[in-house]
Amino acid sequence: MKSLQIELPGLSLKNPVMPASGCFGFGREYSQFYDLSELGAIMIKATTEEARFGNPTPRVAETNGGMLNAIGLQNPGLTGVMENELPWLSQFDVPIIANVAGSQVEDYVEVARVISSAENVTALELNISCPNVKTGGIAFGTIPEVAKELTEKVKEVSQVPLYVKLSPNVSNIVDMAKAVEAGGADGLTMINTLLGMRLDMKTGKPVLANKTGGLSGPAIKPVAIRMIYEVSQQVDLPIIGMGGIQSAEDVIEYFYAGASAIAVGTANFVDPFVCQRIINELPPLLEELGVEHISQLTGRSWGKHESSTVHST
Amino acid sequence: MKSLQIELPGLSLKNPVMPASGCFGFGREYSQFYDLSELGAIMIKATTEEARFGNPTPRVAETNGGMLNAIGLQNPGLTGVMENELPWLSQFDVPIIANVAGSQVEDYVEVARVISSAENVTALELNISCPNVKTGGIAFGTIPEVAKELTEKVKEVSQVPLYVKLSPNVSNIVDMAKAVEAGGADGLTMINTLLGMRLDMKTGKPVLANKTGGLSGPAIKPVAIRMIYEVSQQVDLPIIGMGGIQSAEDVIEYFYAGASAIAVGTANFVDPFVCQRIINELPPLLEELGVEHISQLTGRSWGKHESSTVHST
Amino acid sequence: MIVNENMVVLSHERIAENIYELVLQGNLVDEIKAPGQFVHVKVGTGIDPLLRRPISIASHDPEQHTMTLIYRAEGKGTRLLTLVDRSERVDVLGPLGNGFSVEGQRKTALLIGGGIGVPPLYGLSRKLVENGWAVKHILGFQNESVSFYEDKFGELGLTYVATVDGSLGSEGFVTDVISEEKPDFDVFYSCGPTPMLKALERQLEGKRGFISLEERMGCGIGACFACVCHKQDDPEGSSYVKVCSDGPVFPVGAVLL
Amino acid sequence: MIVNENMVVLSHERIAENIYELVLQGNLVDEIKAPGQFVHVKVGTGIDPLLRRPISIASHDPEQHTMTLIYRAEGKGTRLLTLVDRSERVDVLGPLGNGFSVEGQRKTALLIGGGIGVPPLYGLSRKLVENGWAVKHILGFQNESVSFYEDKFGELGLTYVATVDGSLGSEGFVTDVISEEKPDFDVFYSCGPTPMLKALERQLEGKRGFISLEERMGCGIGACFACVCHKQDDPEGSSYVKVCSDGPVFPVGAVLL
Ligand SMILES: Cc1cc2nc3c(=O)[nH]c(=O)nc-3n(C[C@H](O)[C@H](O)[C@H](O)COP(=O)(O)OP(=O)(O)OC[C@H]3O[C@@H](n4cnc5c(N)ncnc54)[C@H](O)[C@@H]3O)c2cc1C
Ligand SMILES: Cc1cc2nc3c(=O)[nH]c(=O)nc-3n(C[C@H](O)[C@H](O)[C@H](O)COP(=O)(O)OP(=O)(O)OC[C@H]3O[C@@H](n4cnc5c(N)ncnc54)[C@H](O)[C@@H]3O)c2cc1C
Ligand SMILES: Cc1cc2nc3c(=O)[nH]c(=O)nc-3n(C[C@H](O)[C@H](O)[C@H](O)COP(=O)(O)O)c2cc1C
Ligand SMILES: Cc1cc2nc3c(=O)[nH]c(=O)nc-3n(C[C@H](O)[C@H](O)[C@H](O)COP(=O)(O)O)c2cc1C
Ligand code: FES
Ligand code: FES
Repeated sequence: MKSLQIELPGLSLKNPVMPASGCFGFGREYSQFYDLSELGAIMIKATTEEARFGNPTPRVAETNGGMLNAIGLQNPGLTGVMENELPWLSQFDVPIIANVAGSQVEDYVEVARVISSAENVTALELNISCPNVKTGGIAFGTIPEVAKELTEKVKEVSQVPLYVKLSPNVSNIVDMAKAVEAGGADGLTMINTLLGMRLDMKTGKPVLANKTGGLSGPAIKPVAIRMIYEVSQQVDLPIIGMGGIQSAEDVIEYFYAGASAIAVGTANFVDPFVCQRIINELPPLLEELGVEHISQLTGRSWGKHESSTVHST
Repeated sequence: MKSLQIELPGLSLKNPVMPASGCFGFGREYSQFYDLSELGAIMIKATTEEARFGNPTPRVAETNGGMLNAIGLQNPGLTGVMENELPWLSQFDVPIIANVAGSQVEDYVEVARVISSAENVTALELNISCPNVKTGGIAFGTIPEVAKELTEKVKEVSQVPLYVKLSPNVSNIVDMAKAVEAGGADGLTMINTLLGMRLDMKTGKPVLANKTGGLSGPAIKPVAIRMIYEVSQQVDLPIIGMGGIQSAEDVIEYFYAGASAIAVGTANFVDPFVCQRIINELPPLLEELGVEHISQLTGRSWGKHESSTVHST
Repeated sequence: MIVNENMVVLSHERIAENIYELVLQGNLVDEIKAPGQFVHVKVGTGIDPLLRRPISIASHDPEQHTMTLIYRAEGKGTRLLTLVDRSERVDVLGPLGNGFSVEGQRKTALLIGGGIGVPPLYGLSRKLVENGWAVKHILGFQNESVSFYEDKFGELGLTYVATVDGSLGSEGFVTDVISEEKPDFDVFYSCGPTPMLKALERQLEGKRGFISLEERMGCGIGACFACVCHKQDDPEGSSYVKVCSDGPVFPVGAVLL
Repeated sequence: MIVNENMVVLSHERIAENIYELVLQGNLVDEIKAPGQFVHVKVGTGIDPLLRRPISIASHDPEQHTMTLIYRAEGKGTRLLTLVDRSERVDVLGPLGNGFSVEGQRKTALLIGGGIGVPPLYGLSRKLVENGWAVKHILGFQNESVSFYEDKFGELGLTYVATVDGSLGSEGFVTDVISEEKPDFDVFYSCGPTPMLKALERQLEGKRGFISLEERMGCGIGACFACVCHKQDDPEGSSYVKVCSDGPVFPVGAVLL
């Protein structure tokens, strides 16, 4: 589908649709449902230096139009991902975006250095915004200076373009975006989850063992759209947008806001075929809207003209 | 209903249920549906020094599980409220909480000075968090130092206890709460709306004439619960909680989180009888839960014991 | 008095492409005061969709305690509404707003409707005829497939139809019909898209008339200030009207369109 | 293979207080491999509720392509599910997880179920009998009003019932029945609340057995890490099992409860 092909730093995308990190594991489960090569890219589960078990259960709770999660970055660790997951994924013709997480700068740097050397990892997503890890995490995602330095350090060692994933739990998202741009980021992904909580009617205690969790799903879409609208006008980096996307119409709204590609998270749990469905629904919808190429829609809400991706490739 | 009576600074509440500011006008319209004296209190629409027309329309848009509004603090101005609205409200046996707004310190101070002298205004709600006014507003709601100073200045002139309404659009809600506590606030109300946006499928432009708006409704409840949970453990002020409340169960969840009373906003638009309904549903629900008084539930999520209101009266 | 009632669905039919006619029965009908009032409909019981949908009362029958709504299935809410079956119930708040004033003097009225602005004019026309008025109608639609009620209006009085593509009646807009036919009348009543109302205001300058407006709504009863319009005599100022409670019907020239 | 199908409702009945029996027909049934597997049900079409609900396959009939789900109407989703009528369709993802292993050797099995843990044991019991096993059942319920299927289990083998208030069968828990009746068996199979499973693990120490676990789920297919449990041989470590895809059935002693 020519109308969907997009070039972003490190990413030659058949289409701008990819599963969001943590909502698709390392692809194995969803490969039962459709050929992963149909996807624009895959954002794999956050990888940390050591294997992590994550938080105690319950780890998820439902909310109105959304859900809370506190998985706690469970993952097989750098070695496990390098030796088992990435090689398995290499059977598919699809670029992998590795989500890099850690508790301190050194962790991030080490994971980025190693994982960016994997042959099918064509970009990194720096997860400075996970609300579910006690240590570190939070400062990286909320203090511009700290985010900038981490970006610089990771950029130094990364062999592939670096996207930084922004947290919505900040007073000024534009400051964060500018900071990581100054730090050398090649792109942005946004938004991560909003910090939320649900309490049990009977006990009065938090439903999640971790007490608080990250809010995702349709409920947060208006916040994500607003932030992408603000950031895309202030920074010169391509944005991969996410937050509550369920349909091709949602994708179009993200492009209007200023996104150059999008990711689908929570919706995969409701409909395992959602990414494939959206990819198929986009071309007819673009025709209806009378545009030849989806990138023409990027930033339409604030009057940006034509392909937003050129400048950034 | 003894089980619902609550004493808070400036507020002797028959019950802890009140309409949230801006979602109930000045009560006239809802008085067609039930006797306003049944309410715990009424938070009236934001009042500014001069009459304001507010933003152009469209001013509201629906989102998944919520709505966006950008009314822009339309109100008849201080004189209008003092001469027409408050006298009209005095026919009801219900305490009025006046929502005070402005663009600069002087406006806030003047409105607070005058309106706090009205005989049926028993508390003020300092609106430092309206996302829909271009000037001022934002800084007051996001910079602790600025919020503290405004609180001090308003506290000086107010003849009634002062509640400060916190914005959720901040990196650290506890810092904001502590700042206004240090500034002399008698209580907190939280949360105001999350800044959001919706774009029109056909035009690609924002649905709201103001472009961005405040997100309210069930979608934001998990964020409000989390913030009240955090703040109630860190500050010694009573909290009037709000955000997506639709039922008596929601009210209980807010008390568990740490609220001492609650306000209902958006739900009034869906069901004009919602406040009355909730007030009637609470006593049987409390019996089911086996508690004599609702205040016993305040802070149960983090293990706070018994009536939270004592210390604050 | 405004009431909130779960009204019974007596019939629910598709009468044109994406256009549905919903007949509801209940005591709410007893409260209807004038044609042009509207109701606020809650679709579904949950939070999806969250807000009520404003829909005009197309006509009502006091004896049978029934009222007819005609709506276009467009977005989330109205599309869901089409799934409601006979004998099910719909949560309705109303009647809301002030309708068209139909004073007793026997005169000639010109009713001009566009698209989903047509429905309330039907109840109005019936009322006017009942009061001894002579009525003429000009109905504008996109095309034939989305047109409805031409015949019913025809039974009440002279009825012109205009469609953008000429697939029914004359090709063009209601304003074209007026320029060509130059129908004479004492008062005009109109409901339709704002651009149409603006054009009419210019074209029928000086004529007495009433127009019904649309605005995005929150509460629908005057409390939230979502649906506010400037007045023409104070275009920049702080004076205003609320479409939901002061309107939706206003004398032509009162509101800044 | 896991499929996502809009299955047809053949029947939907209330069989006890807040307990419903839902019979669905579709090709998904052809994929069922073993008793104890479950499905992930989407209630309603919108975002309210958003997530699917995991429900065990109580039994299925390959010839008729039908399966039976038995669920308790509890919260938002299951209460909404009760409103689905005959001949309507339900969005089902499944079959999910690994069920109970029922090897061919003719032995005696003890099936122990608690509350909404009872349903999957019915399909299991039928399968065991079919394979020539002798089966005994111990069913625990809060009280008589929420009990179900005692008779059906009775037709398959000796069936003890215990209720917390003694309103049906003996008063107490399933563990009390075991201590009193000391039924002998070769393998036990259990499904129910975690506290019950814990108690059984202690009481039946050393016995071969299989238990079916419950955990809050996201995806239901092994991708989101929502339903993870520690292994007993590595209680603190990073090794784990996923209830949705590695389970919900595990050999007793494998998982840290
Ligand atoms: C006083 C009044 C009378 C009306 N009478 C009729 C009628 O008789 N028949 C008819 O078909 N339509 C009528 N409308 C328009 C009708 O309210 C909208 O078409 C409908 O609300 C759209 O909802 P949706 O679920 O289809 O769209 P969605 O896109 O799901 O709506 C999203 C939100 O925007 C609001 N909205 C969208 N379009 C409009 C609009 N044009 N006007 C006001 N709010 C809108 C909705 O109410 C909802 O809150 C009337 C509107 C008003 C204000
Ligand atoms: C493998 C498995 C098999 C199950 N089989 C059955 C069955 O056969 N019959 C039956 O009645 N119940 C069964 N359950 C429990 C059933 O999933 C819950 O009762 C149901 O999800 C509650 O949804 P709700 O809408 O009633 O409650 P809500 O409060 O609306 O649920 C909110 C969220 O919490 C989740 N949740 C709540 N309680 C549970 C629970 N006990 N286990 C897992 N998730 C929960 C829901 O799935 C939803 O995501 C099973 C659970 C699992 C994990
Ligand atoms: C269960 C779950 C696990 C997640 N894990 C990660 C993660 O490991 N790394 C990350 O950057 N984001 C993670 N996220 C956030 C998503 O990638 C995404 O940013 C967010 O959910 C918003 O998109 P959505 O509304 O489509 O889910 C996770 C989200 C969910 C629901
Ligand atoms: C239409 C509308 C107007 C509002 N106006 C005000 C206002 O004038 N002052 C204020 O402090 N909050 C205002 N709010 C915020 C509400 O008081 C409340 O804090 C917020 O809506 C969350 O509660 P809810 O989810 O129950 O609506 C407004 C909200 C809405 C929806
Ligand atoms: S819709 Fe609320 S004032 Fe008109
Ligand atoms: S529910 Fe997602 S891994 Fe088990």
